[in-house]
Amino acid sequence: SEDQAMLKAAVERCVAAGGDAGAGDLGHRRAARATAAGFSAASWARLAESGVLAMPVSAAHGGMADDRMALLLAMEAVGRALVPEPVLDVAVIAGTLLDVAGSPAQQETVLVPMLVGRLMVSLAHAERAARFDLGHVETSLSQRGNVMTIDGAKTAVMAGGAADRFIVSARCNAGICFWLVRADAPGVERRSYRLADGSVAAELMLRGVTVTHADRLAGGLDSLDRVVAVARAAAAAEMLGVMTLLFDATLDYVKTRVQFGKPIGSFQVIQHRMADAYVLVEQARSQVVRAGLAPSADFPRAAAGAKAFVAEAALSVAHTAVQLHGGMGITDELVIGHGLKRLRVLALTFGDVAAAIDDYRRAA
Amino acid sequence: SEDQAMLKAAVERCVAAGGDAGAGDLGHRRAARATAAGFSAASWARLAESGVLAMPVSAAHGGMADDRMALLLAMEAVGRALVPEPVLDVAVIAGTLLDVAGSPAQQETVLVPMLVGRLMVSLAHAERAARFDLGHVETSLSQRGNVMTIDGAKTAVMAGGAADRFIVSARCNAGICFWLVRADAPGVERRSYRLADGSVAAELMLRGVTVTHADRLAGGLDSLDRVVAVARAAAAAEMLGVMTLLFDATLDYVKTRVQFGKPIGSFQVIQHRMADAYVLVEQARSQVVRAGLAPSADFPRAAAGAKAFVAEAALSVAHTAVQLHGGMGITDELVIGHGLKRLRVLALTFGDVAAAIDDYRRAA
Amino acid sequence: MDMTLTAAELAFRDDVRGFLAASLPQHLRDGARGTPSVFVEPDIGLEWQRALHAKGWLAYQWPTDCGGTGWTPVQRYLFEKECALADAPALSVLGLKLVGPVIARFGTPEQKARFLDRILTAEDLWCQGYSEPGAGSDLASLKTRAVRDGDRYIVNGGKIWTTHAHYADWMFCLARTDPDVKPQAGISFLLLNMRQPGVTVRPIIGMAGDHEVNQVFLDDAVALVENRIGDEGQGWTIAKYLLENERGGSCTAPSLLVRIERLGALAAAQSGGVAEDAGFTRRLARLQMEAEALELTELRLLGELAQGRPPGPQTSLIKLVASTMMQQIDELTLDVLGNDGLQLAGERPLYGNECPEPIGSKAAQMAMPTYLNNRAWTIFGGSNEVQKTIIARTVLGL
Amino acid sequence: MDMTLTAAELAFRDDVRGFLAASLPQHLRDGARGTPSVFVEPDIGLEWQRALHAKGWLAYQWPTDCGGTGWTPVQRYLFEKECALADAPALSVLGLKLVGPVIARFGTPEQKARFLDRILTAEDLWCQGYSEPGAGSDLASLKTRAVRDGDRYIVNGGKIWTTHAHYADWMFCLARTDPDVKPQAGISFLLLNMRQPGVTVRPIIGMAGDHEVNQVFLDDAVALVENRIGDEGQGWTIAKYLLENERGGSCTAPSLLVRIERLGALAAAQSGGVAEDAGFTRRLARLQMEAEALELTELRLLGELAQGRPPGPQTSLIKLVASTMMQQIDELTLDVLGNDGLQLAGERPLYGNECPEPIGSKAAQMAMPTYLNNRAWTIFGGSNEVQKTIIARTVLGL
Repeated sequence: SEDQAMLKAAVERCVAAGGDAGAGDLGHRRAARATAAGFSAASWARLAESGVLAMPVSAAHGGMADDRMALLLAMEAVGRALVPEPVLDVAVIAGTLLDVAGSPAQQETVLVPMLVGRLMVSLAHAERAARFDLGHVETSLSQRGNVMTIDGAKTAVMAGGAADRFIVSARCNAGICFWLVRADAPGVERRSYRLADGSVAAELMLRGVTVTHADRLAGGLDSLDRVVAVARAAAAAEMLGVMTLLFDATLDYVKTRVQFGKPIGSFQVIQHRMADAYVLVEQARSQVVRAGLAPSADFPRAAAGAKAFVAEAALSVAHTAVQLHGGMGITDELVIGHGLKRLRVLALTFGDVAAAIDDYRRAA
Repeated sequence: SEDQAMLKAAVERCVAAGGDAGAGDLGHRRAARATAAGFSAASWARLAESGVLAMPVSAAHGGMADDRMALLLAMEAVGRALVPEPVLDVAVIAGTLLDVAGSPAQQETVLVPMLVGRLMVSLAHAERAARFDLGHVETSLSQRGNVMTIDGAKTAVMAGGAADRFIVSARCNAGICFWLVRADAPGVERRSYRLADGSVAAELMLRGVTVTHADRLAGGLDSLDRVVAVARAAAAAEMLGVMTLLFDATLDYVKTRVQFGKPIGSFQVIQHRMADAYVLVEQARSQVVRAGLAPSADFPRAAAGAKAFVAEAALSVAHTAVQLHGGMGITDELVIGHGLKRLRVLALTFGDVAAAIDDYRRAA
Repeated sequence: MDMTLTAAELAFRDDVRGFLAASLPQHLRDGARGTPSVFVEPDIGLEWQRALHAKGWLAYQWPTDCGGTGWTPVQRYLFEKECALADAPALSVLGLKLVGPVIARFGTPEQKARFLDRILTAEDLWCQGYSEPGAGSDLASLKTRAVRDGDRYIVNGGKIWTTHAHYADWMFCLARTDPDVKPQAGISFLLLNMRQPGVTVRPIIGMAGDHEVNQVFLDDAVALVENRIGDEGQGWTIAKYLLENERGGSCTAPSLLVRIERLGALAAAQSGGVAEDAGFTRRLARLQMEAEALELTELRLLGELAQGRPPGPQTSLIKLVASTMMQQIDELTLDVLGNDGLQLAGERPLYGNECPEPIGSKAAQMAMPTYLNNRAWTIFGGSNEVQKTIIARTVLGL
Repeated sequence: MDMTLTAAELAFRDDVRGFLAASLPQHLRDGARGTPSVFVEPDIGLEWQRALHAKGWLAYQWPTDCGGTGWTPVQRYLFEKECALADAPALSVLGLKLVGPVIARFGTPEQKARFLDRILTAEDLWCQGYSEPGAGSDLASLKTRAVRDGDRYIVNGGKIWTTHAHYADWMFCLARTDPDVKPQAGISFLLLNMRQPGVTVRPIIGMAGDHEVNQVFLDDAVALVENRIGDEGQGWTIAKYLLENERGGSCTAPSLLVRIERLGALAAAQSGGVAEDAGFTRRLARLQMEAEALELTELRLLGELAQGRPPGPQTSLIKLVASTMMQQIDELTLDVLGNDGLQLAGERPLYGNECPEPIGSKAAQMAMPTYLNNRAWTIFGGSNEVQKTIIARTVLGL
């Protein structure tokens, strides 16, 4: 729709203001990655001002959660610009979870500050023993008298290096619940580490971390399903953006790079390989549109399918982009390598391709 | 070795005498397939005289079972000539089973006549409910007084259309045993049907078929393992022969077929596709050699691996051959289609690719 | 994509379902399921065509002023999806989808009056004379000559891969009317009566044993000048229009999705746990994801057509994906069926009383001939290699 | 392929095992496992090279009269297999495998005396000056000029993708000594001292953050005529010999098989049942079958080498299969590791005291940088596209 087009343009302007990787300007990305947090606070503030961070949440909090297609268009723009800021991990994932499962007080004190960029929140759910089983949580809550404490270990806490708050999943009598935990709370040991895309994730050791009833999110594991669906669709859209960036860059390159006396794009093998990549881009776009159009009941399945399909298609196109760029493709100097590394991280959003395919299948 | 080269040449002469499909002469194949049996009795007799049928069995019966490489070379020649006669199903499979598990009397009255081409024997082991689980046999033997009868149903009895005797697997107290059953025995209902390669297989309904102790093979299910290994290696070798036939025919074709003013083999995409096919042929040959060289203990695993690998490689090359031959490739007029159809049948020898891979894995 | 349907579209879909339930007899459904090819034999094909013509739905790919239904792209999509679900026999594309639209677009009023209605009534069956022994993918090099002789052309040469030439009353063909200009420029689009001495048809039997295509020899065959479509030398333009039409404007995803769904059911009906094997389930899921993507890609293209844009090179993408997927489904079907999938009956047709009892299941009996015949999908109508080159040149500008 | 070993070969294998057990210290094994590339840093590489030299096993790829071991192909194969099993650091191919054999084959007695021994003693480290910014796969178009000036050449131009140029004392390079003949004919093979003002090295950082390759600027750099290998204009012939040597004559299968075996163990160590997933187990089994086939393909080729035939275009097959498989193993490793596989530490080296504590496992820490660096396998040393063209032209005659 027209609003969506305008919105996309707005997002593009906003993300471009932070250096347009799409135009091959990696300066912003490099500078952002060089920081301890792995992203630029200034750009994060700009994203907050532009309303991008609020897009995933409901209108009550200034968002447009009902217009799923708008979010996917925005995430595509985020991917196409190789935005280093944690839009997916913080705004989409933590934002949606707080929006659907947070208490009014939590939304007031945590979500709202997060949306304006004053507070960083990360979901701490994954555990190594779970692999990609979202229902497998060994971190547990124990109660002595009226003191509640959380013990356990979390891994792959995305954007966790700069988080002020964690949303920690823990097993209790009621099942699996989510708890807001301050990063500086006693008993929280954070170990930050770099991921392939230069972002900073964290592992958490939780030893007798005290929480109160006020820290508990209203919604339980079931509310995670909604988050997973939105996150997978958003990840698929961001991957689509990265994929089109790499495809276009490669198309330009093969038209200009001369070997054996002519542009390599005039070689039939290169032409057919680009045609194959083009087909993947078009098909991936259709999958993202499907996820955008799917009725709520079918959305989790559509999102799982879109994420699995786009992840495989995008990685295939990225490998083609590296190969056709030759030596330049394997350096850190082009968007190609940065895009490939970002895709690797996005492809594991709430499970790998096999996990998404199995969810897609079972939901059918 | 030199003997092996001589032997291979002998087999080639012998099979070529029945019309050399390798040279594109499908006359013999067509004529043979037109018969009710699906093969030429004259060629079968010639194969018997030349000693090809005896190759799989032990020296005691005039064979050379110890020289596995010789058998594989011969089977490669059989494949390359697209021999329509059931060398694999009768000589290799039934022959090996009778050789390793048959009683002296059975070898005298059944194996020897079979080797000289006077008697056709087929293994009736597969059952639909088993899929490819070789240990799954529902056909059962029951005993009343001293009368033993077999009841059950068999499918995919290869070359079963012309069989005079069946080797029927049946479950009894002792486990799974093999029994020699006359095709014209009361209670045996044979339904013949054509397979993709034009051969004639059969389904059997067995209703109270009477057998005696003299009909029972000495060896049980364990003796089938040896047969399976030899059959898989032999099938891999025959597939290699078919594969090289199709590859060479396609290489000739792309050098001579002119489109857009030049031989299609001068187009880079065709060149690279042929290079890919060449790699598959060379790798497939290495797998067959491995199976030939493997020490006995490792042979079942090597044979499973060779068969799985060659089956996938050969079908890939066959699809390339069809595609590059264009319209001609999908007709019944070239060796291409005949080769593809033969490969489809060979690829399921004692299980499909997945079954062979799983056996290969578990044997590791 | 029920997700996108309006109330009116849902109502239309129910109309179609109702009509199919009432007017598509079981023996036609059996005939369709017993046909290992996209081309059905006239015995079942024409009966179904007449039923659709009576309903007024036959010419849905034609402009309204030639008897078209004026359906929206979504309606065409829904119609074809419901037909696939109901096992309706495929309509012969030769007259309805290939030459019909060409006559409607380029034909004179006389030609329209002379030919179009007889296509709908099936009084005329058609075949396509494009490929020649020396000119497969390379159409521009065709050798068949048409020499002007008063109000007629004398045509010499030959055509190959001519589907259903053994049934056809007419052939639309490309012939060289001017050997002295550059290849594409000297070609004209002629309608040629098959019922004449100068035309000889030789059957070509396919790998599966089916007689579907032929070689056609033209020795002093006659085509009337009044049956030339467009001007002399305009043949190449018309041929390209026809090829893009052939590739575009109808939906391949629905039938792919139907096949994928049935393959899942077929696997569940097999012993040995193939339906639970992760190797199988993920291959099937990947096919379904790809087909669902194609469904939307096709709807996006139909949307453009609705806005009056010609099919164009985009259709190469659909041809490429659909033909590749079709073959992947065929192969996966064989893998699922195991030994039963090896059967290949020699009898034809594989429906009616002459059809032999299948081994295991009807699906098993159809799997191998379908797989073998469908190898043609990536070859005819422009091979995959040609499609990729079209995409690279015209879409990507390489 | 223990299956084919004679008693003598088994004894030799035990010798090698004994030597590795005694002379390959743990810190070198750790260094090798902590190197996400085929090129190891000199700190560990040279220590191992000296140990092998002391044992007399270093020059096993050289002719005996130049210090070669005279091993049979099977011995070379066994040696490399045992080294791979023991995590021995990879030997730098630049001196030992690339320029060494060239000097041994084409060099003058003076040149052999001057350079060969210092390669073995590691007094001289080498780099390769083939590719140029404008000439990657298309070597013949190289622009670097060498102008004769008395007993020296003045070299101007530049090279790129120059591995370990930042460590090298010498560069063997291709330069155009005659611009007036057809491209291949005007090229000479020069040895150029890196320690001179005319040579400038610019680091190029790879996707994974490793500094392995460089761009080298040559501004009036000097190469002595006495350090030209072969005649003027013979450079192309020598370059081809070197490239075929690079691709052939050593075994890639052993290290592939070691990686595949370890990947199976790694999967078994993961939670979540990936090791039992049919999708994983069959992918791994297929890789193993392919590697076992490659092992025999390599032995077949080594057998031909032993009979004195040159490596030839057959080596393109091995390069093609091995590089593709290496990348498939990298990708499957990432799939197995899940989230742990996403870590990419910025610190280098990934061994010793500066190496950060890995997340999950050491294998997980190495997986991503290895995957990223190994994308170069299908690009450098002749891209896969170039290898396929070589096979098509020279092996298949297309």
